[in-house]
This record gives sequence, C-alpha cells and structure tokens, in this order.
Amino acid sequence: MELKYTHSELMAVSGARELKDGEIVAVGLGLPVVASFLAKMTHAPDMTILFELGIIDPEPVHCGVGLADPRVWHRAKVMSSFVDILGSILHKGRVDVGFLGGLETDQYGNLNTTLVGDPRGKFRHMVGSGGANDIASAAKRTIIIIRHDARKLKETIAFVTSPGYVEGGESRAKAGLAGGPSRVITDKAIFGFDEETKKMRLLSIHPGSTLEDVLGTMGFAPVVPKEVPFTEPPTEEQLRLIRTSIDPGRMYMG
Amino acid sequence: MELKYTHSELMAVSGARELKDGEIVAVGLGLPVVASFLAKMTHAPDMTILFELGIIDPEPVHCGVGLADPRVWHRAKVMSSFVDILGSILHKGRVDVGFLGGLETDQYGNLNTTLVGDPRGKFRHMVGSGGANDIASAAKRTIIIIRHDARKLKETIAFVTSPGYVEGGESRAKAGLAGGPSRVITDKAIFGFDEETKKMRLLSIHPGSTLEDVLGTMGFAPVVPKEVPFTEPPTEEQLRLIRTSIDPGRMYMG
Amino acid sequence: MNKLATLKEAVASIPSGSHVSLSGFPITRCAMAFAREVIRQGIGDLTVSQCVGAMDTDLLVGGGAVKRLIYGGGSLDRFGRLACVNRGIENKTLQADEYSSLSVAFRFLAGSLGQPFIPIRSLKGSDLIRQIKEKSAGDVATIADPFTGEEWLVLKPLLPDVSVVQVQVADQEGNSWIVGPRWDNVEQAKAASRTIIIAERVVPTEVIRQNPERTVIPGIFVSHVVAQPFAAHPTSVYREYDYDARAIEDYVKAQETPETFRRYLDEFVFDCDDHWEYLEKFGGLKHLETLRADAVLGY
Amino acid sequence: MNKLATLKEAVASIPSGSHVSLSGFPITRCAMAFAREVIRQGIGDLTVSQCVGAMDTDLLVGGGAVKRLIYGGGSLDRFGRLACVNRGIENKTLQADEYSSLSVAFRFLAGSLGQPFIPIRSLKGSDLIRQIKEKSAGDVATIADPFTGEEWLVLKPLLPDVSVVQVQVADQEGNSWIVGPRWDNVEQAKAASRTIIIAERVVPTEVIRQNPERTVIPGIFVSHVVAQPFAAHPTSVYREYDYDARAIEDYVKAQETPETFRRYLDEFVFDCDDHWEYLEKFGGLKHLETLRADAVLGY
Repeated sequence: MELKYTHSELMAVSGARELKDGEIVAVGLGLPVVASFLAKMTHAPDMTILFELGIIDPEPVHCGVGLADPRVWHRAKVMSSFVDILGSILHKGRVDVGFLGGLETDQYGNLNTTLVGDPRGKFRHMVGSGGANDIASAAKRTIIIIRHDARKLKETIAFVTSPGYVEGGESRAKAGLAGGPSRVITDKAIFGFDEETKKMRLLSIHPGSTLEDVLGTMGFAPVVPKEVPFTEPPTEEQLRLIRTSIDPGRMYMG
Repeated sequence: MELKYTHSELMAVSGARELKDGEIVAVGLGLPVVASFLAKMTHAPDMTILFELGIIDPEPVHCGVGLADPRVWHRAKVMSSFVDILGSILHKGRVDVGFLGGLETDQYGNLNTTLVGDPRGKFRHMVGSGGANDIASAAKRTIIIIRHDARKLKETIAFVTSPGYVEGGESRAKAGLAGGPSRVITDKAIFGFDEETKKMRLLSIHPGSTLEDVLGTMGFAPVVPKEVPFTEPPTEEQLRLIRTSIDPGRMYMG
Repeated sequence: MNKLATLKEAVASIPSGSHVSLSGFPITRCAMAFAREVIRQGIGDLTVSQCVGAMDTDLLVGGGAVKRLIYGGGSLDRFGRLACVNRGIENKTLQADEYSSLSVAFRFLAGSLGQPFIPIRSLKGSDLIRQIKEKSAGDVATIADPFTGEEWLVLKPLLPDVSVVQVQVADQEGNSWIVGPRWDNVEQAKAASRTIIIAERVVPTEVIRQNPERTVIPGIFVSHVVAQPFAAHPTSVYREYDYDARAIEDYVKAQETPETFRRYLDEFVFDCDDHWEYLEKFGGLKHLETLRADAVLGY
Repeated sequence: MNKLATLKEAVASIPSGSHVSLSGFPITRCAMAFAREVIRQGIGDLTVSQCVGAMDTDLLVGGGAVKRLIYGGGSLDRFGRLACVNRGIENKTLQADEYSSLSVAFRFLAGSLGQPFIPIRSLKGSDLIRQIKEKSAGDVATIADPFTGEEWLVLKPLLPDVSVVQVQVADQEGNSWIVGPRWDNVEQAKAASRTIIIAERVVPTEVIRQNPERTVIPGIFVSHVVAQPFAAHPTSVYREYDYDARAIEDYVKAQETPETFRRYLDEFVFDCDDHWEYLEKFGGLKHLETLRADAVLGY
C-alpha cells in the first residue's frame, strides 16, 4: 500500500538520510531539528546534536518556538556557551554537518538570510546570520534546506550571508574556506554539486514532481544527468516517529 | 610595654600594610598569604585574593602545604581556571598587586626562581615561574618578599624568571612592560625603587637592625637617603590575628 | 562589598553615548526592565553589542536610545523579527555592524582576555565582511600567521563600558550564577569595564561559597546588583519563568509602525514609574504565577 | 556511546612518541595510575605538556617515558621539587621548554579554539623567552597589532595527541564534571585530538542531564573513560580524598638518585600488575579510608 506524506516530511526524512552515525551536527530550528532527531532515533544513535547558544544533545519533550525556547534545551548533556559550541567544537573543526536554511540561494549554494531587495537601495532587512555564516565557513559540509521556488532558487541573490562555493570552481578554496554545501533539499528535489564547476546538480526528484516542474520553478539551470531517479519515500517507521514523537503538534513541519 | 615578634611576623605585617582596601591581589603561598589575610581581616575587608589555579577569596580553616592543597581553596567564592584568573583578571589588567618571592633578586628587582649556578654550565634547576612571570608582567605593581642575604640580594642573578625593571631606567617600558616592583621586603629592611634609575632604594630599617648590617649583607649598594626611619613594628592586634587565626601552626611563617 | 542598588540607580550610572552589551538571546534572559528604565531616563546615543540580537535590543532601538548596534543578526524566534532594529537599518537611522554569532563572541572573548585582536575563519567570502569593511573598516584586518604564512582575518576586541547581565542568582557582591546555557554573557561581563547584574534572586554569599564552581561571573567585575523579580518579562528566565506569549505577540503588533510602537512605549514604559507598575499591567502576581517555571522542566 | 575501558586498554591506545597533556597540578588530581601504567607498558619518547609541572609528570620523567616537556615550572609544593624533571634538565637528558603558567594556558586555549596563534604580555624581558627562542624558536614569534601597530609576542597553539584528565565524575560517554578549580584541564581536553578520562566514579548519563551546566568536558572530546577509584593516589582529588603525605614523602626520598628511584619504580610500578595491587602496598582499603575526604571540608 502507498504511504501518504507531506513535502515537509519527505524533506525531513531526506535530511535525516544524509546524517551518519557518530557525526557531530550543528542544527538550527525547524526541519533540521526534525531531520536530526529522526536520524538519532533511527540509524544514527551516536550522532551528536549541537545548538549554537550552548546546548549538546537535548531530549525535548515539548516543541519550542526557537532556539531561545528552554523547551528545546531540555535534558541536554551540556549547557555552555557560544565559545564552547561555535569555538571549541565548530571553529576547532569538529563539526561534520551543518544545516542551513535561507531566503535565497544561487547555483553555487551561496545563501542569503539578511535582506530582500536592493542592499544599495530599497530593501527589507531580515534575520541575518546568527551562527549560519560560522557553520557555512567551518563545518566539514553543509546541507541546505529551502523551498523550491523561482524567488528562492535564483541566478543571483541579493546578499551573501553564508558562502557556498562563492563563484564556483576553486573560488571557495581561494577565499580560504574548506568544506562547502553537499546537498540542497527542496520540496521538489534533492541537489548535489558538480565536482569541477561546483554548480548545483540534480540528484533526485521527489515522487509526484516532474523534471519539467523542478526546472520550471527555479531561477537557474542546474546540471541534469541523463538518469534522474525519484527520491526514496519515507518509511512507515520514519513517519510514525515524526508524527507521534518528534513533531506531534506539526510545529516544525507546519 | 614592648612587643616581641619574629622577623617573619614583621615582614608579613609590612606586606599587609602595602595592600589597600578594594584592591585585587594575586598571591602565592607562604608569607604573602599571611600578609593578604591579615590585610583583609584588618584595614582591607573588600580586598580580593586570587590564587592562579582558579581560586577567588577563599576562607581557609586549615593551613595548606601549597596552592595544590584543597585546604587553601576552602570556602572560595569562585573555583575556576588559569584562563579565568590569569587571563580575564590578570592579563586583562585588573590585578593591582602581585606578591613575588624568589631565590635571588638584583638591584632592579629582577627575580630568579629557576636555577642556581651557571645556566650554561653546572646548575641546579628549581621551581621555575608558575604564575610569577605572568604576575611580574601584567600586575599594576608587585611586592617582592625575600630573605636579606648577600646570596639572595645580588649584583647579577643567574636567571631572570620574572622581570623587574630589567636594566633600570626606561628599559622595562622599552621591553613592552607596564607596572613593575614597588617594594622589596626583607627580614632586615624595606626597599622601594628610585623614580629615575629604578634602582632599589632603602625606605626603612627593621627595629633591631642597623644600616651597616643592612648594607653589609647585600650584594649591591642600594640608594640610601639621608634619613632612614625604622620600620613600624606590628601591633598587638596584628600579632594576635597571625598567631591565633591565620597561622597558628606557624606553617607559613616558618 | 554590598553593591545592591535599585534599577533606577544602576541605570542612572550609565552616561548617554556609552557602549552597553546586553545579555538577551532572542526571547530569553533579556534585560527588559533595564531597557525600559533606560528609555524612561532618556539615556541615548548608546552603542549596543550582543551576539544574537534580542528583544532587549529591539526595545532599546525602538525607544530611540541606540545609535549603533554591533551584532550577529537576530529575531524574536517564531514570534517575529527585530522590526525596530530592521526599520532603523532600512531607513539608515541606525548604524548596524552585522557579523555572525561566533565573530561577535570572539570579539567579546578577546576583550575579556586582554587580547589585542583575535583570528577567525568566519565571514570570509561573504557580503557581511564587505559591509563591515565599508562601515567600520577599523574593526577588522588581515594578517599573516607568523607560523604558517596563511592569511587570517582578525577582529578587534569588543570592550563595552557596561555589560548588563540578567541572571537567576547573585549575592550582594555580584558573584553570579547563570542557570542553563550562557551564550555570550560570561565573555561580555569579563570584556566590559564593569557589569550590572540584574538578578531574579539575591542570596547570601554563604550560598555562593557552597557551590563556587557555579560562579560564572565573579563579583570583582560587578558595579551594581539589582534584585528584581520578573525583570526579563515578557522573555523567559530558565528555571524561573516562561516567556509570556501574549505579551510578546502584543509587542510584535506594536512594532508595525513608529506610531503603534510609540503608543506601546507610552503604555508600558512611560506610564509606569517602575517595574512593579509595569508588571501590574499584565495582571500582576495572579498572571505572573501562570508563567512560573515547572520545577522539573525548568520552563 | 559506551567508552568504558580498563586503564590498560586506554594506555595501550597511546603510541610512543605521542604528545600527552596531563591534568595534575603539583600534588592534586594528578594522573598517577595512568603514569604508572604508561611506564609499565614501556611507552616512551613522549612529549608532555602541563601548565604547572606536577607529580604525574615527574613520575613519567623518572620512569624514562618522556623526551620533551612543555611546562611553566613546577614542584611538589612543600613536599619537595620535581627532582626527576630537574635532574633531566640538569644532565640534558630531557628537553624542557619552560614557560609561565599563563603562557602554557594560552597555548592550550588557542589549540582549543582552532586559533592559529595567540598574543600574550608575559615572558618579555625574561630569560625564559630567550631560552625558548634557543630551544624551540618555531613556537614563538613577534607580530605587530594591525590595529595599533604595537609589537606583540605570539605563541603557537598546543595540540596534544591525547589529553589525560583525572576527574571526579563522568558518564560512560565521557561527559565529565570537575569539582573544585579546573586550572588548565578544560583547555587541555578541547585542544587535544582526543581525551582519556580517568574518573573516580562513573554515573548514569541521566545524572549528567540533571546538571548539564557542570559538564565542563563534553563526551565528544573523549575516546576512553576509565573508572578507577584512588587513581590519583598519592595526590588528592578534591571532595574525594586527601593527598597521602607519607606516600609523597617516600616518593621524595626515592627521587634522590636514579638508583633509589629505580627501586621505587620496581616496588610501586613493575611489581604491581595493576592499580589495585598498587593500592594494597599502602594497606589497601583500611589505609585509604583514612584519606577519604570530609563531606563538608572536601579534603
């Protein structure tokens, strides 16, 4: 029988599948939290979850409105500081994966969380970096989660808050940065990055979407291989965990 | 009636008199501990006592064999780390006074706690710096407590562990160091330093000693003003505190 | 030394034009009562620094007290944005030096240790650093690692005139415990010339001496200790009280226009002589008790 | 992840030639059982780093396991000197890079934060820095502050292969609490590639989750957790047990000559299969209970 699931659930499950057991993961709120806890509850029990403000491996029993909500700190093994988490773990080079979201991203995985409009003219200022730029600069790899929309997947973005592969090719390394984005997960598809050009490369299309739909709703043309498989759907167990224990109130997946 | 007291007791009392209320004082074990607690129990109740390993304002009820003895940490207000005490307090420039002792000192208050003999030839290695060099480099002023002996007050010392006024005059400032020694307290006299030359300058002679005795038992000639007063003797109250509550076992005062 | 003071006295010690760091993180342990009193006293031209911009900063900006902001971006979590801060940036009435969380944290850390500068891997290849170089070129530089030759971005230390930290527990000397995560607060306090502690509860120094490992801010850094329950309202204080969702939603509505915010200030800042009058506006004790943290959960 | 291991297993994971930082401070929280096992297993050519040289380092040097020492000087407090270390320096069989407490602490701090170098005010105008430049020129440099032009001495980060930390409490993942002052131990653990925790007691992770502010070494830094009571004997562990004065005095007597020290090693290291046999030499439980810390005083 076929399972019913939402785009958000598939995105969370796809994010979870990118995480390996034993890895150290820097997480922001929303889908990444669901993806991380799902991975920890299934194939990655020894994965470590970090929140930048000073939280390691919490076990929340309630959903929170953000990282500033004590509900998401509950039962942490460590409660410390930015310098501890972002300094002695991230800046020291110990973070394997960082999750990033944003207002806009370009074909090189550069992310904008700062403003919409023209930075030199009329613009609306938004959230800014928080730890995003730090994670994008120092994590071994990052996973971008963003809605699939031509206004979000753009040829050029208004502001680079968190660098991806900058202008592609060797430009990220030339800027003095290691790591870089490994995946972009949208509600229609999953992308990787081309080894050489560092341009976004289509890896799989979510069941229900088509290649035309995927390409027709983005502002640039990703590399498209001849064969593009469908994204593996969530398992019954994964959906059960998300719906009954990780996000019963649909707060993160809303 | 005249009070009986030991050289050590007069040295401790003289050290205490150098400390002002509200000051932050970095202390090593021995006489400085007695001087500091005595000051805090008398004229300087709001003085703060620091031990480099991470101790602020302890209230010991037993004497200890050294800073590594939990007896001297007892009832501290803070138990932290080297980086906290020597970094965010001393290196930040918040320490007013540091007490220093040593094997040898010269007329500029340079101190040797590292070795006796010839560093290039035959020598005996001793304690080394610990926090002494850090305190000599970053405290606003230091107070040297040392036995009055030609083998300790020398023309040239074997090794400069903690810089005083280096070669005198502007040489300490030229070395990039502020502060410097303000007093040298021995068992025969108290010295300051000449404004210009930064050479040791006799300030007072302990009751019972003579100028000849003082000058005859040191390896260099200090500046001697025409009038040299006698050091003010301890009060009955000061002696009572030292003998009954600070060092009843004569552990620090030998 | 007894440093107990009223909020009015502590705030009055801050001259206009000072650099103040604030302890809030979006909607938790924000120096809200402090910010309201600063606005009440008409202190202005402040430079405010904070790793992640929070509600205390947004209120101060909305109250017209801030000239310059040094931060790593911020929000009110799911409740909304720092609309007053954003408006100030959009209409150029606020100079905002925008970094990332770690770069501001490292600037505080360097300040706390008497370091002249601190290297960092962040900011490179971003528009953040380009903007900082345009707005405040003197706060960043590039130098070669003398050991490897590698080029490093280095940041200038942050040295606030005053650090304001909302804590759960302190004694009258200012020896303070922070329960839960501390984000940038300890480095802020040690980097600043002095710290104003706003404590939910003041305990005897004897209590501090019984758990000295918990003293994250030693009293020697502190100039004033203000004992003020619910001083972070409507934000939360871990293990003391939860955030007040309705009050934050009302704040977000008020952010919409300068006019609506002005009315908010009239009602919740200017019409209140002090923090106790402010609290009464929300139904006083009866309402506040509904926010009291559960002893096990801490929220 | 369960990282519980025997002392033998943990020590066996360290190849000869490794750089090991030790948690001791003269005669407290010294990694004594660890040092004895290293000597037993014949591991050698170690580089050892520690802010203030302690009894664990002196024993390792006396046991011939150390090639190079990076420290800030040290002693056995009133009991005596680091005679084995001093002898090695005097007869040139040990390379000792001698700093001050803070300069070694800053080198660990830089290592713990991924900093390429760290500026410091100490060492200038002393023979310490002259000697370091002769012995290990590559570990120090001078650079100009890009913001003021002032010349600063900068130190290279210390990056131990293994940090060995004696703590009071840890869980099986290595989440650790240090009771009392921590001196350089937290920076050591975070600067090192991995940490071996030697804990007086191992508690369920549930206990750690109840006081997460006390977790000063997160488990992610830890490779092995060794549960070993009295592992610091004859040095003290605050709130667990006092130092064993008689046993330290016997050690000091043994330091006198290489021959007397050799006999000490035979009796207290080589003749003991493990730590339990070592403890029996002192009268076992009956004697150790006399050292048990008073619940109020902590020593």
